[in-house]
Amino acid sequence: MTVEFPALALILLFPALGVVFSLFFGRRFGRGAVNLVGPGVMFAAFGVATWAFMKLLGMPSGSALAVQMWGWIEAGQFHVEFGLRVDALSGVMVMIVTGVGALIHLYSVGYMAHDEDYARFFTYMNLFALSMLILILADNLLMMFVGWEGVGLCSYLLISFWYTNPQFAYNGRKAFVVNRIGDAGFLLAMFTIVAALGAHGVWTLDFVQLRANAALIGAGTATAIGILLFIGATGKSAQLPLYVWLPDAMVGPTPVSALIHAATMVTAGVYMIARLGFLFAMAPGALDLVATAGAVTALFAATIALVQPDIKKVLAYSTISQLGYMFLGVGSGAFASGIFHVMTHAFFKGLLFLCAGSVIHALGGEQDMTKMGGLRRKLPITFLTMLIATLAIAALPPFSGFFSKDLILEAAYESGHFWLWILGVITAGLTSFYMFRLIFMTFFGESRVDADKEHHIHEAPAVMTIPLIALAILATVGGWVGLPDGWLWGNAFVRFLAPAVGTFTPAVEGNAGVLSVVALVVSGAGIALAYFFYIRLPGIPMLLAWRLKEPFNLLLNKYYIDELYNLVVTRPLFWVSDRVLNRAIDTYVIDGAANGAGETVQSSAQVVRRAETGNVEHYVFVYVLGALGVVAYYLYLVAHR
Amino acid sequence: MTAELISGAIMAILMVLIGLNLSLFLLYFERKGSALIQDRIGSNRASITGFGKRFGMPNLGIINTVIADPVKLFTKEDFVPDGADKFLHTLAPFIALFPVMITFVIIPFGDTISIGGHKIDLTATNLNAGALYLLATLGLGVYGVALAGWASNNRWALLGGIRATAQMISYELAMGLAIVSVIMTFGTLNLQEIVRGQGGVWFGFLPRWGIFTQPLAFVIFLVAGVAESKRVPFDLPESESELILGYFTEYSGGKQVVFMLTDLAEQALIAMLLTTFFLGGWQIPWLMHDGFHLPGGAILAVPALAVSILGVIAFLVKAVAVCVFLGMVRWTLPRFRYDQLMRLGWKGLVPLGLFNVLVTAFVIVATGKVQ
Amino acid sequence: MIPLTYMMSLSAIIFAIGVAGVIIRRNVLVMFMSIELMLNAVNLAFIALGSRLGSMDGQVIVFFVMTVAAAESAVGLGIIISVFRNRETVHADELNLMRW
Amino acid sequence: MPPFLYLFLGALAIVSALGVVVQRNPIHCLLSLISTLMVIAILFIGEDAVVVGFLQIIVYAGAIMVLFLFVIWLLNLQTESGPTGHIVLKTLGSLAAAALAAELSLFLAAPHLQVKMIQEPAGYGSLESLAGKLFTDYLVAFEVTSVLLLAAVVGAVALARRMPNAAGEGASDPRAAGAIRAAQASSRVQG
Repeated sequence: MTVEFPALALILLFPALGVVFSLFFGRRFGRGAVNLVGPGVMFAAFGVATWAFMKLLGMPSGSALAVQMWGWIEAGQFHVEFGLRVDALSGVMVMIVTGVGALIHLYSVGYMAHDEDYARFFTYMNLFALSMLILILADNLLMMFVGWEGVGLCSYLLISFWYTNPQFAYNGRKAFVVNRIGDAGFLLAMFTIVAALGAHGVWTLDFVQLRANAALIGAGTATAIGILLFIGATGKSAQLPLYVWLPDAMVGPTPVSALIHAATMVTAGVYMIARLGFLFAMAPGALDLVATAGAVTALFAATIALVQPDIKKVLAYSTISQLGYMFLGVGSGAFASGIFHVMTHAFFKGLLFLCAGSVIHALGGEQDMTKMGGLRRKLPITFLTMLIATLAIAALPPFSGFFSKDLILEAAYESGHFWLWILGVITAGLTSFYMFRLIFMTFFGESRVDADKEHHIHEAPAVMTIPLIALAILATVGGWVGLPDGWLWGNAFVRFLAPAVGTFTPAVEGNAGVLSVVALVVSGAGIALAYFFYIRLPGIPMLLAWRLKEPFNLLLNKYYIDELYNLVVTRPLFWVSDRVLNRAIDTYVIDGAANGAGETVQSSAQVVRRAETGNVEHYVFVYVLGALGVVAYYLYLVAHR
Repeated sequence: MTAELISGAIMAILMVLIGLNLSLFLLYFERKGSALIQDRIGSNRASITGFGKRFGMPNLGIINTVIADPVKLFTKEDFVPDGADKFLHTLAPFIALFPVMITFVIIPFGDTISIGGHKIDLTATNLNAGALYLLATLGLGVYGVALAGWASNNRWALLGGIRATAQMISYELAMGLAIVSVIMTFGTLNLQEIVRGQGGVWFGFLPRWGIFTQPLAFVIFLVAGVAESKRVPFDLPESESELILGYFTEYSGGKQVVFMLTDLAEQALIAMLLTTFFLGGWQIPWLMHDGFHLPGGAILAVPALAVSILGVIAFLVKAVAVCVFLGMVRWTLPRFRYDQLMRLGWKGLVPLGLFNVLVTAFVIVATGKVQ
Repeated sequence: MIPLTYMMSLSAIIFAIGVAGVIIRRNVLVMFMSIELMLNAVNLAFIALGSRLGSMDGQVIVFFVMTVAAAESAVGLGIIISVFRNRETVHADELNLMRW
Repeated sequence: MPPFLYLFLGALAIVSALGVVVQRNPIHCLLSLISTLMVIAILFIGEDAVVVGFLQIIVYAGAIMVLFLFVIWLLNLQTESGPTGHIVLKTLGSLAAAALAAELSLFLAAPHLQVKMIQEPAGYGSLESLAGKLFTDYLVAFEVTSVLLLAAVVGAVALARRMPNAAGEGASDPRAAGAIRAAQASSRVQG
């Protein structure tokens, strides 16, 4: 059942107000006001979201809150409402976005304390929150697409926030362009859906009705739609082959990386696939594609993350790999598990980025891990929270990551993708390795910090540490809502989500205990290896790097993927547009047409201009003749009837 | 139908006569009143017999002004300067006089009286669009002076004509605005209705005259009216010291009489309009159809016919009083400079008038009197 | 009431006279007057038809025509003045700068 | 309106309209135009368009024509010689105009144009009815018109202002003529 709940509009209204305020009055009212309003609206939105979520919990399973704001598009039978809808799925997402978003906004107050452009920053941040919330709350695909584009825009704006640096601006453009490719897929998918349903006289993009009429779509069409949607998702969620923008996106301010490129936006793809799960359920081919892409991406990114020296780069690749996990989860048909990992990941990855930010903040912008070390005494809170987050991402019980990742791997196995499960397990090991490598290189050992930076290393202010602590708690307990079945309350999360995204039906029976133990062991092995490498025998990494030079460089240079794309896509594109379009078509065809038209007009004008005697009498005379003609015609008409 | 026509014609003639007589009174006041104000004796030579003084016959100057002046002027040569546009030169005075004369007919000078069963409205033409008619005729008043100035092929005359035209048009605007606000207050264009609307009292004693409902409009109308009739302090068009006699420099004889008559008649007209719009026309304070309702609450009955007649008398008295006032103004104030005149008109009266209209509109809407 | 045809014919004739005026006269100002003539002819037609059809719209349109005519003559005469100031003439056949 | 009156007025209108065209002296043309306008105004009133008729007198005769008068004075236009230049064209043109008049009357006399009379509602042509239309159906147009008038005032001022040039002539009289008249006309209409 669906209940009218107008308060949902407030969730959008508050960030919108924040945008307006920061945009138009931010400078005038000064930093204090902006620092108050920017996070304030997010907390307000979080409050409303909590209210709605509680109401939702109170209602019987499978029910939803909704509000129709206004009719948006009316074209024949096809019409789109501008409506919001909160069911279990979007409820969870909304809680994540507003909650984590609010914390990160609060953190930003401290992080951007020394930046001149605070007003612009919070404008973009609130705008992003607004778009993301639209994306989540949308009750139809088109509106979701609006949010989809909005978050893309904000991501671009925020990546190139420090636009004075051309490299940063370039990275922003790169992210935008790559996202466009995915968006094209999304759009095509939408068109296909409309066409496919329209053929049966159903003109709608509304999720509920889509679900109701999904049966009308043939399997083949469904597969096509699924693949297109998947392309869209890869663009937004940085999966192979469209992941290249995410690592470069790290040039943005760290809170941005935490909010957009870890916690919320990049999970939009997962959310979208889960939201349209009923379509994918009809297209197993597409699902397999998703799962495979997810697993491969996970492993691929994890390997790159092994050797990266830049702390944020490591986290970026780890994000990609974790997203791969989520795709693996939803690809295996366990949408709830995917979303579960989205949630836990939002907690611990957001936390990781914030900690990294606090480290960078403390070191005055230093991001190279080889220039860190021994910070655990200087930054105790950061160290502790980051350790918790690392344990969570390394999927050690009882931290949140364990439960979600476990579910995913289990689903991957039980859905019959044995090899993908293997990949997932290996990735788990790699994950714990590179994460602890990060921890050890940053916080343990002797300090390698530049002398000039040494002195002003300081723990971040409270406004930054409070979010860290809050997220740390969440990263710890966040997973407990989804305990393995049979334990205390069992997997409440999946049960809660089941009506919205359907339940996972195993294809092959697997022993959950064994699977999780295997994964656990591998993770532990990773940690041990890391400890061995970076605490016990710090020489070994160099040795390995020297011995296995080629693989090492391969990893260091991220498999030369950027160069590959540059060679395969960018160069030819430039060549075509320069040689063919510019020099040939533009010069001869278009200019020719334009000039030709001009010359034609001119030459004909040479003839016609004789009529312009510049003498009023002539003009009037001609006009009178014309009038005569007209009236004569009417007289003729009158006469002949 | 015919009866109405006849009565209308009669009353029209009556009205015109009233106007002319007022003009004559003004002429007289020009002479003796000015003398009185300026402590002169004034014109006192001519009298009926010619030896008035000797027989100690009272001589109020009536004779000179009402008879001797016109006779003198009419007997002068009717001179048309060389190179003048003869036709227009002759036509101009009458073009000037015509609108004034035809304006008299819409002025109500009394309440309806019933004679032998006929109910007769004591106004020549009970025009529903009376105020518009008034504005139209006022607008036409320009042409006489303009053409006079142009047709008599004389620089001073032309200058006077231009001045007169600009002045009259500018002040017509202010006057129109004042009239508009009056119309808005009484909710009708019909002058008779406007006068009726001014009957009755407020708080038991204050008569509902326009001067009390629209004081600002009254002031504007007064000033603009004086300017309309081109009298001191607005007599720039005929200021002797600068332009010999303004637009009728080149006029003599009968035509000059016509022009003078026009001026006086205009003044009389302004007086009557002031009376009609702001001084309650033929209304007498506290006098209802059945008699006086004094503030105390006492009532002394008056027969209906007597009421009507009293009304007519009241109208005439008020008109004469206003005429006297205008004359006194004329002999009291110095003359404006032309730019001062224009500034007063465009920067003073017009904005004031607009403001007044605005306020009136607000009040009307606020009091919900809008239909 | 006067037959409609008469009114219309009257307005047609006045209109034609205005047209002729614009063609014949060389004085821009008089041309302008002729244009006003045409406007009034059309107004007459509007009023006549309106009263025949018992609708006020004709009168409203006439009202607007008057307003526009006021604006138009204000601006037009301003133009004439400035033209005269530059070219020392108001004769249309001497004002043919706008030719090829 | 009795027929004889119509005939008289119509003849008067045509004669004075011709006067506009044929007279040599601009002032005389102007006077003929004014008389045409007055006659047409009377015809309006005869057609029960009382308010519009008076407005015609107030606005056209009272304001716009004075504006013309002023311009004629300002340019000091004299009696002009007979029609010169493009004589052929002009004769042809007047012939064409005559033909146009004939055609129009023929066309308008055509039976199909005989609209069936609709009885005028009570208060037809009164200020109330006009204002009712103006402030309900035509409100937007009305407001736009006021903007137009404002623009006209500004335009007239801008056009007629004499730029303070090397000769050092002041900018007084033409502006006075242009601006004051324009403002006059416009406020007249609105008032």
